[in-house]
Amino acid sequence: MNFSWIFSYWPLLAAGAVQTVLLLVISVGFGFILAIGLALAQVIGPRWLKLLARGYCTCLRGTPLLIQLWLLYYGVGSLLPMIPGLRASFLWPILREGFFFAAVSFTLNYAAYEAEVLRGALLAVPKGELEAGRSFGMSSSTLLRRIWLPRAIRIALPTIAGEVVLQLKATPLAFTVTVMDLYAVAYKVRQDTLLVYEPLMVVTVFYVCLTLIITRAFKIVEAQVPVRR
Amino acid sequence: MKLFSILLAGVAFSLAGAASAEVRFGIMNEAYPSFFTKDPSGKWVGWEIELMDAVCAEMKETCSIVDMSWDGLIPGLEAKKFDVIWSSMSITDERKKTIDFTDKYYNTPSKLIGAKDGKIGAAPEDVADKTIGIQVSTIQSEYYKKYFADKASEQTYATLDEAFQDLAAGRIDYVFGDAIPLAEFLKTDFGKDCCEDKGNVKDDPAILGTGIGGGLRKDDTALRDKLNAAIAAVRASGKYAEISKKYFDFDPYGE
Amino acid sequence: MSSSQSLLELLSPYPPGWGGVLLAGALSTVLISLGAYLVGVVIGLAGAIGKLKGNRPVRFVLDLYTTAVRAIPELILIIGLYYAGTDGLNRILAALGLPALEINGFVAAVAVLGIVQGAYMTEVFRGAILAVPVGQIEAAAAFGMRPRLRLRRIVLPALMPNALPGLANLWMCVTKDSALIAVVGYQELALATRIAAGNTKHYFLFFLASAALYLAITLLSNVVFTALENRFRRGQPKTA
Amino acid sequence: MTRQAAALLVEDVHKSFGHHDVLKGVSLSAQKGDVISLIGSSGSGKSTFLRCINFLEIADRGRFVINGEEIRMKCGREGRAHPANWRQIERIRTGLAMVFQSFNLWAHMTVLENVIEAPIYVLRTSRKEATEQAEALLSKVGLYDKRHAYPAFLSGGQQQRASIARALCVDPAVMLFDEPTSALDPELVGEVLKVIRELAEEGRTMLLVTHEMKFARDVSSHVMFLDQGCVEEEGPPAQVFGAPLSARCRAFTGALSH
Repeated sequence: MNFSWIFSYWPLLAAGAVQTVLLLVISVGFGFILAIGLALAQVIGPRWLKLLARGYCTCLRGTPLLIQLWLLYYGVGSLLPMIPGLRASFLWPILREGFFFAAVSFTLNYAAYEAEVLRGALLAVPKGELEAGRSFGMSSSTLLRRIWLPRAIRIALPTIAGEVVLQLKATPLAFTVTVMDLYAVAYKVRQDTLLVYEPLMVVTVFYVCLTLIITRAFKIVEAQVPVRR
Repeated sequence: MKLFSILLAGVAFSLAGAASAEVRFGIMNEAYPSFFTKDPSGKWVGWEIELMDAVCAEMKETCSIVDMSWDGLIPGLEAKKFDVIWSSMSITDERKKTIDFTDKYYNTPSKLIGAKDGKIGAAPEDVADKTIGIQVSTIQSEYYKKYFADKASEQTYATLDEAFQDLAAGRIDYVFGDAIPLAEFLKTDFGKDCCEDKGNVKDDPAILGTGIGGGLRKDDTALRDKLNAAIAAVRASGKYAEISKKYFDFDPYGE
Repeated sequence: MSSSQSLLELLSPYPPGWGGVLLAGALSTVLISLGAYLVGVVIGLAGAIGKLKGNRPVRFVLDLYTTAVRAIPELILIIGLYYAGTDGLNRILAALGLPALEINGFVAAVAVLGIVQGAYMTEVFRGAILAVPVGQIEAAAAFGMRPRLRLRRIVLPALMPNALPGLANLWMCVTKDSALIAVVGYQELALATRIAAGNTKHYFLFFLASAALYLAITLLSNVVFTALENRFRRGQPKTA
Repeated sequence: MTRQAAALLVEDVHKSFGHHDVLKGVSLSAQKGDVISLIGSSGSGKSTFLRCINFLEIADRGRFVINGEEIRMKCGREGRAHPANWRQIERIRTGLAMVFQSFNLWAHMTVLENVIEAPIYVLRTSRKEATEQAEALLSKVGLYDKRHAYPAFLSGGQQQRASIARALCVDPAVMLFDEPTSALDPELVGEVLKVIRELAEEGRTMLLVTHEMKFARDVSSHVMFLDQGCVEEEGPPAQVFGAPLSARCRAFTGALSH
């Protein structure tokens, strides 16, 4: 076992860790917002919207994230230069980055999984509680905002915690599209030093720690909004 | 429990089979045009494959191909999944710490290609503030560290093919790599439209000069000697030139 | 590659079309998934019984196993197990004076994914066994059934309705996780796609085609699992 | 009166859960054809006693002779007894078919499959023979037309009758009934008691834990009243229900028969 490389690579490792966390936060954050829309569309939307949302979830849950990522980065990315003027525009510095594509595809994928969780949770909210809200004269949107959605999120919290951990575990895929996340740094170290196991071990420790932090954080949040099950 | 372990061992052996006597060549499992690529019927074709066949014929050995990801080649060799890395791998001092090499069987200068803008040049000042795509763990990666690192930024790729893809998409400004595959790319429809040759970089024999050879386990000296003899014989017999003519209009052996 | 080549020709199942490569890749994805799934079921059942009935060291090892697998990214597990696994096995064999084994990519892929599946299956089966009414197992004991017979005739069939949703989910996971095997270089659907796309430069087309193939596998599996669930739930009244 | 060898002889059974002594030396002997009812308030230990006879609970101490065969016990840790040979227990269990309070029919099998399961897989009867026997028994308990239904689709009374048929199908020397009607709705109790009464009249040897006092008085040849883990009173039903010697028994039977 040889860990001396850590001394020369630690700035890269730190930068990689930041990228990993950033990818996680962005995809979970935006994905969650998108998921609320998708879940609501499936539960209370008109028929065509229901079908659309369900189709979206089926497609994204039915194909590997890796393929979605490649489709977006190499597939769509290869079509982008055909749009005239795009390369000169202010958007290009973002659009040329693998990070952008990774963040987008992780967000879209996370939203599909999270929407399924939220859909179940929305349906699991006892009808009586909603009727109670209505009986106090709440409008549909107030009811949704004040009672239905918060209640559903509380029901779904333990599952969401699991989904976030799964999402963290999916982030290393970003390295296949040139994102220098933590795993990519380990990969680079492995290429440079030809050490197979040590870099993997170091980043593994990081992922395990992050998993523990996430589960702990969710435990704390869950404890603050007790749900009787 | 005992029955279970016997069964398990049986399954492991029947599926895996003991190591056989043939010489197994490890090749990267993705396209590296002109040198090796898989055709739609699943057959390996290319200059390096034909050379391998010629060398095997010379050694009077039966040879087989094991394909593996680029970064899995050295671990795969160590884990005895195959016996020789035959995958356009440059002979470097860093790699020599872990594995052994045959004599070189080809060598190419290193060059830069980039988007068409009419500015030709491959000196450090030409690439200032640009992004250069480089295949991970190559001699170019070492060269970059020494000459370009303080001026340009680097984007690493697992395969050159991905780098070409991003160059065509405009995500990077240059690709830095072995001259032959880069020139091949510029010949495709794809490369013709977007990119052009920016020229060879200034040579640094300490980094670039050692050429490409077959990678071997350090203790496998018998195979190394046999391969070296076979490579020399293939060159001497004119077979080498014959194969090269099919693919290139120059001699890839270099100096 | 000439650009005049129509997209349909590129997808044709016969060379020089790449459709055959994709289909072969899809077949090997399904085979790897099936193999890994079966390995996972065996590990999962053994693990669940170990967790419920085993002594303290057994339970500790199993807890460590399931926790580690669930906390470490699949990609790292697969790469780590792939290299460390074969390396370690050969070192053990060498220590025992046996010749080195050449583990082919298929076996390695199945083993690696199977170990990952096994951890999740352990939890699924543990929960499902706990959900079998104790009385039904007790009744089997009262009729003189030996533990192994009880497991085979009563516990396993009775836990299936509880385990099936989890098992179906894991099957969907393994078909998609098998795409990660591409990173260590076994040619299944994802890698076949990359090779086809790399050779033809039609990235969008081939990734879309391969996404369609994965989706087809998923949808077909859904049908199979729905049928299975109906079969195993035939003893249960339908609730809304 | 010439008495044959006892079908079931149990002596001095002790059982405790933690520090709580549930059984403090209970004995019982049943001749062939006896119907013995165990009565007593909840927590008196009667169900535990029944479960100890089938070794679903392991008694801490006690001697068990079933059909003339003595169960070999060995002394384990903390002075508790353990069966020396589980194979022997498994063999003997088939002679002691049990009917549970909550039926415990196997939910993944039809009624018929439930009944033929033990004959086929434990007694190694042929499937054909077991099926014929099972169909006869199901007709007897009035469930022949429900034989291909799954338990969850049956009423409680039907399930309990199915579980009685299941117990009968191993042709047991002694049948153990653990509160067979306690989990049933009142209107379904009658159909189950009717089946048990028929069995008693056929001369089956039975051990019956029950709260149905009137039924116990009618069918039993012998009644045992358990209280706090001891046999407080036992004897012919006329004595236990009509003129009990113990005050507790009097209070109990009095309280329940009105």
